[in-house]
Amino acid sequence: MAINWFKYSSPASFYPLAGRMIPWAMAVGVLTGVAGLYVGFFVAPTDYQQGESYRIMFIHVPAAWMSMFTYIVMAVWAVAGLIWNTRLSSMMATALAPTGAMFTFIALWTGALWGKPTWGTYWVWDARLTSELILLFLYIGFIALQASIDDPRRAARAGGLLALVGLVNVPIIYWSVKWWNTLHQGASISFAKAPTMAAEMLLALLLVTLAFWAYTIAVALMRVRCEILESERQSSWIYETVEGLR
Amino acid sequence: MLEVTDLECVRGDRRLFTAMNFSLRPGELLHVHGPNGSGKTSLLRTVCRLMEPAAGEIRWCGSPVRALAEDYLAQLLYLGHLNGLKDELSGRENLAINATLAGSRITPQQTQEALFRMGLDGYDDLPVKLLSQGQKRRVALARLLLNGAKLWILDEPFTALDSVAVKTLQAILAGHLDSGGVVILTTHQEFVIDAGRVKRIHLGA
Amino acid sequence: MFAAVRSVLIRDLMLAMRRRADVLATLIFFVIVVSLFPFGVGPDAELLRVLGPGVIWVAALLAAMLSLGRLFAGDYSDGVLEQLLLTPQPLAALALAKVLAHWLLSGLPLVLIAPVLGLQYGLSGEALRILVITLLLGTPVLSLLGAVGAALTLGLRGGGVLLSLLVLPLYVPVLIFGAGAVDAGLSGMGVEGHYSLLAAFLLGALILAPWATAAALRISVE
Amino acid sequence: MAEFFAMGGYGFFIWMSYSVTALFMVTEVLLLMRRRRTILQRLSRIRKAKIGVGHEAQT
Repeated sequence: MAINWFKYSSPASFYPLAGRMIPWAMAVGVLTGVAGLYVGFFVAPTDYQQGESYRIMFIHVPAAWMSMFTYIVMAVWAVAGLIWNTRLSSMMATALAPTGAMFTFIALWTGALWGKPTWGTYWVWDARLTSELILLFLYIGFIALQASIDDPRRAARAGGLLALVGLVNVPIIYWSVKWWNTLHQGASISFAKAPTMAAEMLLALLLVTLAFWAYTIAVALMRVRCEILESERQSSWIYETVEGLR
Repeated sequence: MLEVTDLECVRGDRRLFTAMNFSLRPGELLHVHGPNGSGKTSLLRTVCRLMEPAAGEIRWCGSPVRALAEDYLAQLLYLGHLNGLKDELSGRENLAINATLAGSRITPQQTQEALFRMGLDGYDDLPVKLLSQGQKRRVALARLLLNGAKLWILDEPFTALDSVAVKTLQAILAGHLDSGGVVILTTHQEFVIDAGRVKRIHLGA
Repeated sequence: MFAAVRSVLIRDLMLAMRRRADVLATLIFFVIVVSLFPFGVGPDAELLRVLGPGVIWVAALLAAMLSLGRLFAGDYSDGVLEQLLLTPQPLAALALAKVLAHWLLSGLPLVLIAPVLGLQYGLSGEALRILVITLLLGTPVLSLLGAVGAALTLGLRGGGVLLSLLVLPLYVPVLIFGAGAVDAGLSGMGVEGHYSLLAAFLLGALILAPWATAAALRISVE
Repeated sequence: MAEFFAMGGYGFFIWMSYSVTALFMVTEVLLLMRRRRTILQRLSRIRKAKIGVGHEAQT
């Protein structure tokens, strides 16, 4: 604790750094997003089985990936905050949660809209949709717990513990749901194999994923800056650093 | 015996106190006073390790309490605003469970004597919920007589006590100081302790 | 340490005996929820036989939710929890004692009454046997995991709803394998796999949950 | 053009997916910008209040 081994672990020095990073992350996000959509809509060929409807994949799959990655990253920040008692780590976790929940919802929403033309129904108790739904509940639980605690330190630590418990449970839940699903559904609707992945499709997927990553980073940094401003309103550096306060 | 250095306490986003320093030798009593909301209870809870200090260190007999962990807790008796009694259980049952948890063996005879000293003879079998506020407090204070702890941390121990009970408590505190114990307490009331040495800390503006 | 664990356990059981209405309320809630389902889905015997295990399991989850709110709330409001934190005993062991008391008071009664409710749903003797064994293995997991949530939501506004939100998603694996066992047993797929998985969940929860509960209690009492 | 938007009959599903995603992402950014503005306004009010009373910003 004695050595400040990472200069930017203090909110005062992280705040301006984050401010400089946001425009870059946003720019990367917009550029890769536009490129991904272009490849997805104009370069990638029509799928011979699903027709055009498979193009939902270009947001569904990246959103689903994001939802899971973000949960893991969020939990790691939260647990780091719990162990080393660093405010900034916990703030990062808090800042990531709403965006993660949003991508989880998008994955569910697009999954349903993809399911209708593909399987003939908006919702199936497919392993992926089901575990995505539970993941959404986990996100909401984390957000709701932190929202109902007034003391910021308790909120950070309680969130860290909950995220840790969730992190241990996520693989178990995922695996249980998968097992449950294969038992009840058979392998009739495995659609990972259905569209033979053309190189252009893969490129579009990767570009959109990159865009979502950049977007998540930008938005999380924006939110963390708000958290810092709210929690440090007693510190003088806020008044010296922040533009627009003079 | 107890040393507190550079202690800082933050509650919510309020900084209650910074750079708090004091040390207590055997037979010393620390009286913490100050207006409501000045952080008296937080100081006591921090010394008990119920709250994590924002900065600073607490040492017991030379070792940091963080490292001593349960060995420190075995030396400590805390009485907060809440009595820590189960309403449905009688005073005697409450004290027996408390003693078991504190790791000390006591006989029913000792419990009886402690309750008698607190002026609760005849009330020992009643569920605590039937007692008055002052009687409940006295049951909680009877723990002082049944515990081998060296360090007593008492948050407003005199509240709700009548003058007889106040005198008894003063005598109990004096006895503890005489036998080399240490006491930290908060109170708004005046009290007289003939034994040991009384130190004072004032919190708040 | 064992003396302390035993005294916490005995104290909680004693308190429950002096406030029997609380224990009974959980049990009656369980019975009512299970008995309400046929009104919702119709009295078709075949359908009820299929639904039975799942309904009983879901009702058990809800009943556990109902009783978990009280697990630490009483001790929190009268200051006993502070005292528990300040005893020179490992807090995880004390938490385990409280969880055990909770299970004995609200889990075990459900297991015992479940066969009767299973009869309402026309479950066969074999199905009832499997159901009881899975409940016996699964309900302690509900108490153990629930204790973490109960400790985290201590003293928060909207604690009950929040608790369900935190804990119910974590119950999914237990629900899947608990309710699924009866199906698997009746269709001749063999039920040992389910038993061992539930036992594994129980073991895992038994090892990890008390520590998490203790950590959560420290966070909440601060 | 119309053919592009029809997406071989799947237009509804595709555009509902993409529009809701875009709506969410844009809304999130706008909400965050508004939140930041509100906080900054409050901070500057606090600062003015402090100066007004004659105290300097806390150190």
